[in-house]
Amino acid sequence: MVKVAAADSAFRLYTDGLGELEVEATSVRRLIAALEARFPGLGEHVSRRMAVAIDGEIHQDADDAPLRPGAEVWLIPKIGGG
Amino acid sequence: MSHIDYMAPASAEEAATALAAHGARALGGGTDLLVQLRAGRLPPGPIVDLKRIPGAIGIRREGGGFIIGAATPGMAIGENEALAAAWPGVVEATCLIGSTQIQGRASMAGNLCNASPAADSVPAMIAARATCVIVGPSGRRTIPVEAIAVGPGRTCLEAGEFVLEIRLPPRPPRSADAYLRSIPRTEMDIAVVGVGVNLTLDESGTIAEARVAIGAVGPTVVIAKDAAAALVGSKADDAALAKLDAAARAACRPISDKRGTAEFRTSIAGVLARRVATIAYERATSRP
Amino acid sequence: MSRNHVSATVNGDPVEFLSHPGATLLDALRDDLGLTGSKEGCGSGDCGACSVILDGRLVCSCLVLAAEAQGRRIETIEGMADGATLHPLQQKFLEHAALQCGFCTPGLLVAAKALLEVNPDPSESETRYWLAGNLCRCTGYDKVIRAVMDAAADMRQARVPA
Amino acid sequence: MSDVLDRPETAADLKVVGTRPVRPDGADKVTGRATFGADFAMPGMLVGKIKRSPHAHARIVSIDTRKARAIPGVKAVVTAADFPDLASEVMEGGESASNMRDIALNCMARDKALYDGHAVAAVAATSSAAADAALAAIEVVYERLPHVIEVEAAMQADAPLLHAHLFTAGLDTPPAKASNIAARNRLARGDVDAGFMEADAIVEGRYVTAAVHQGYIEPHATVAAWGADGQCQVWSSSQGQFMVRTYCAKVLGLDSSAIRVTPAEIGGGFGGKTTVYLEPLALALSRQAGAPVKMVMTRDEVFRATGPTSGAVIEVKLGAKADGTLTAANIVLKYQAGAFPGSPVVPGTMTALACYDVANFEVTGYDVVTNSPKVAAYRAPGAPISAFGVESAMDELAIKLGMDPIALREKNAVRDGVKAAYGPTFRDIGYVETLEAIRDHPHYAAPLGPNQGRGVAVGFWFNVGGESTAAVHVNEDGTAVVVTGNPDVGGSRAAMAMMAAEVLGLTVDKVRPIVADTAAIGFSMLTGGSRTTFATGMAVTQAAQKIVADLKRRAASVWEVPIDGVEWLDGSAVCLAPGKTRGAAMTLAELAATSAKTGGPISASVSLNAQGAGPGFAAHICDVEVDPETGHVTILRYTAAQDVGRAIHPAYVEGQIHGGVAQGIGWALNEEYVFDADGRMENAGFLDYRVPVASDLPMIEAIMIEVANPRHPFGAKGVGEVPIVPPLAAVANAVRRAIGVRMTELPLSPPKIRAALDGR
Repeated sequence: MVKVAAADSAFRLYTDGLGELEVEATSVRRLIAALEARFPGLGEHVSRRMAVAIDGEIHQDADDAPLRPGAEVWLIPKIGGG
Repeated sequence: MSHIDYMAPASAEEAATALAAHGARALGGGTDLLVQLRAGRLPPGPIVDLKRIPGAIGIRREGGGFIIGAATPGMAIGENEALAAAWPGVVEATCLIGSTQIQGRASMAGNLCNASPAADSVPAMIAARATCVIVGPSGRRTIPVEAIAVGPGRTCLEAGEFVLEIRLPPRPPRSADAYLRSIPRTEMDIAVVGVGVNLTLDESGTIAEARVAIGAVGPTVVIAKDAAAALVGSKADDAALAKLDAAARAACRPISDKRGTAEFRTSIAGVLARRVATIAYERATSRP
Repeated sequence: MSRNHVSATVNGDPVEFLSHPGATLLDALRDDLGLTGSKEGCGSGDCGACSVILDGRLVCSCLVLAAEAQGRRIETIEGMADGATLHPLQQKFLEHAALQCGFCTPGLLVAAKALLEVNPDPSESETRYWLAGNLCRCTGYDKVIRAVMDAAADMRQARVPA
Repeated sequence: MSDVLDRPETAADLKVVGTRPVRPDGADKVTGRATFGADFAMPGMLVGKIKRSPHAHARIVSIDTRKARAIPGVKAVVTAADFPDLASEVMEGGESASNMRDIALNCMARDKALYDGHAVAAVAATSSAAADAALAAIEVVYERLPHVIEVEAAMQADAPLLHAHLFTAGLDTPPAKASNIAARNRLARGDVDAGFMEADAIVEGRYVTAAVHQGYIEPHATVAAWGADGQCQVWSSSQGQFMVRTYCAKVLGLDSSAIRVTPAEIGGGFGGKTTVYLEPLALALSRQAGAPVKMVMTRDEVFRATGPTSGAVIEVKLGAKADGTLTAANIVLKYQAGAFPGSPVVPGTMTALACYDVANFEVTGYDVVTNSPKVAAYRAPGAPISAFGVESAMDELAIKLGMDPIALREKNAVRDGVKAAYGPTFRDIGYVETLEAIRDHPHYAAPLGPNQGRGVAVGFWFNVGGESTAAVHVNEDGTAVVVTGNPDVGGSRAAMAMMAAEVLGLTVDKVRPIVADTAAIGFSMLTGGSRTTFATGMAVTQAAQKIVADLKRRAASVWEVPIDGVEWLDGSAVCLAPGKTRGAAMTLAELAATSAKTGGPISASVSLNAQGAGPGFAAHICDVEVDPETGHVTILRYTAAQDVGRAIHPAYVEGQIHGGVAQGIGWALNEEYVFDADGRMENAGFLDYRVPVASDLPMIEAIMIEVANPRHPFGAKGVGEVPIVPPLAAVANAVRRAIGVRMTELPLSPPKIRAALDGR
């Protein structure tokens, strides 16, 4: 199990207002699939628009990134820059 | 900037003939003209370069005064020690026009004939009672500097006429001038307000004669007679400066635009008038 | 719509070109003479990227008509180094990391050279005001000013003519 | 990634990283030889120019190009009809999501012109004069529409609508009516009302920033050639040649393989060159004309039709206990997006409280379309704007509580283990160190004179990694070439060469770094977001490490010892294995000279998607003097401390800090877009759009704090974005302390300050 949370309001539009979830996943890819299965459209949204912060470290488009049990996973909008 | 013919006549008379052609423009330093042509603010037309006319570039003395060729760049004006000693306000105003690069080209006559109410050198020249020699198809005439601009971007020059030289009168004893402007940055801006003051003291150090000219507070440079009167008879003391401040503000008829509000321009005109008068007074007292 | 034949001296070499009506000296340098070191950042004399020295005076070449160059002496960034030997200002710009993107650099160097020709020992304030017509958006001017003053110090030491 | 170093070297081990060599492209740039966008030419090249809308908002009724086409020398005229009408498609083109339909419509208006300067047609001709004549001869019939530019006016229900089918995203219930509010986003934690109940002091303010331009000195420029076989070449100045390729392919409906983009030297970008304006038009013109087309923007066009970043309104309410502990924050951000959705309000909301550990907060952001040029990224996009509001409010709070402003920030500072306002838990951050650095700096204790004030502000940026490719080739003489796909905006070639030299054991002058075209190196995201030294540097380092592994293998085979019996030391393979070759060494040059006998050329390439860019923090001190009569602000002294991870080339890190601070000061004091009543930009030039000049600024002291980033082989963090975040408020806070009046609207131009003084 990993704890998945998002501070951004867009996430909650898919989750009936839930800001935190527990998901069984060992990688970002599986996390996205699990989110999609539970809240149709959310996995796609996360895949396209969100970065995944795993234990405080921001990953963008990193589907292979492993998730240790109990990892803190935050979904945040993708970051660009100047 | 297409369809422009260029010519560089070798005499003032040839230049006058060339400038009589429809749409012809006189080129001195070109720092306003080229920008306006490029921006399409002026219709294309023949360009008559004045710089090859004898005397168009250079400063010479005559009868105690100075004759400054129309295309003399600001940098050369700043380098002339005698001119800077006699007319520090005119020189500092001229040297404030644009960057070092602009100073390498821009002239007092160009600054004058561009007829911007914000031109830096013009209030200083008007305060100094400078005149200019105009050459045209019907000969030469000399008029005060303040007669040139008749509105923003408009001059009294007739077709074929151009300013050949600017004349500064001899500097009397106990007399000096100064110029200050307000700009948002420290350099590279057009004056939001500019004030030129020229003072002559009597032997007791009392101001006997004063002239105050304010730029960018009306369609043309404003000659603030009441402001000058506030100084006359004083030693530029606080009371006189307060009267000057109020009179300078009262003389302003500014607009609000992208460079400053009318309110700001008016209040700054008073502040600068005080500061400029103080500088001019200090300069005058240090001159025997 | 006539074209003017112009003969001038650029970096000590005689050049000739036909100036297009309305063309600026900057256009002539870049398009006719292939000297693209002078840059156009604004075309209105406000950025200094096109700085050249014209008969000893620092000017914006975007505000000079090409036709005006007839018989004049022009110095550009391309003439600043002596063959493969960089001018002390160029060397100091490199040592001080006084450039980031490098676009304003030729204009700044030409302007700084003109400064040191008239003032071999400029103060920081004099340097800043002299170079106020050369916009740089990358460096905040800090290292540029240091490089110019350091080059001036070295040149005074070595008595290198600017 | 098995052969990859994943721990930072300790500083003592490093021979090249951390030194200040002359940059490899330096000589070309000080002699005028470097080729920027407008310096490139091709035989037979035409001049391309753009006709732009003079109206802020207008329906395009018709465009008649017949007269223009008839002008001698005119070879091509294009309008939106010459481009595919794209469907809405959000894609990851460069870095963050972009809607390709919007990018295409921004390049060339279709149906409606949405801002003054919006392109409506383009021409190519044999001369500039013919192109000008053609522009004048194109007849466009407009039906003018009411326009709206100010952000709060655009949010009103009765505001003129830019897009009839734009419905606010992010609302709890989908809206029934179209609006200029493209999206609302919200970050929240805890119980804000309860937090304010706990507070002993509350400050509230409404802050306003003006739209400002990135202000790069080099105008956009490109040369495009469409070959008779459909193969296209583009030379252009941008922050990413692959971005240009992707966007051109999409806008023109081409295969990426049909387009080869060669990056010119880039004369500044700061985020403003992360999209396309000219390249698709030049390609379309070239296709029609059958000749190469060069397009170079004028400065007027740069201001009217590219950049800027958002003008914004920031509402801030902060609550704190008497000891300074923040209890609650409520922040509303309203950002102009320009003509199409996509302001940087999302990063604005995420960064607003990133420096603070606060239990209860709500940050709401609105992305609002307006009749002004579509905003482009600008250095830490969105962050300086929200920081201006929050850091001004923090200063007010410090005054209200009678606390030192640095102490107030230290009291509430995020540290390792603290959950960021935007979610994740911070680690390996150096924020408190930056606060300590300015607190203990002599600047902070230096006396101030009359009319002088000292301001403090802090800032944050995430920094990003992303996709990069690098190749390292060892030459036959033992020197090396480093190839990357990232344009060098501020000296990154030097950093790339240094990292490769460090790993290979070469001196930096033996490594030549090259920025390659899109056909010569693998995909790389654009140079932006402070990612190049981090992400592309990681690729370079890993490629060099692959080379070292290969060299060790080759040496081992020569010595006939196991690979683990060979070490790489100072540019040589050294045999540590027992036997007669023990202690033998082979230099890189020796190995290179005999490479044919050991397997052929020595070369390695690494493509990666770098993760774990460490966030950046900065703390700034600014001293000002205000002329109480004229309202002029003089910046007297400036000190900027920043956590940089590890400075690869410290001089260029300092340069990034200097440049960001200078841009922030310009934003604070004088820069702004000014529109007239018709919505036309009034100050589209460097005369009246006032970027700082040399005489406006003091020396800027840059203090580099090095808290290494464990995810980068040398500990680097991005450094370019953060320094622009604090200055807006640092200047405003200094002005507040100088004059006793809180200035809430940027820029702090003399008329505004004088008016505030008059009202004091």
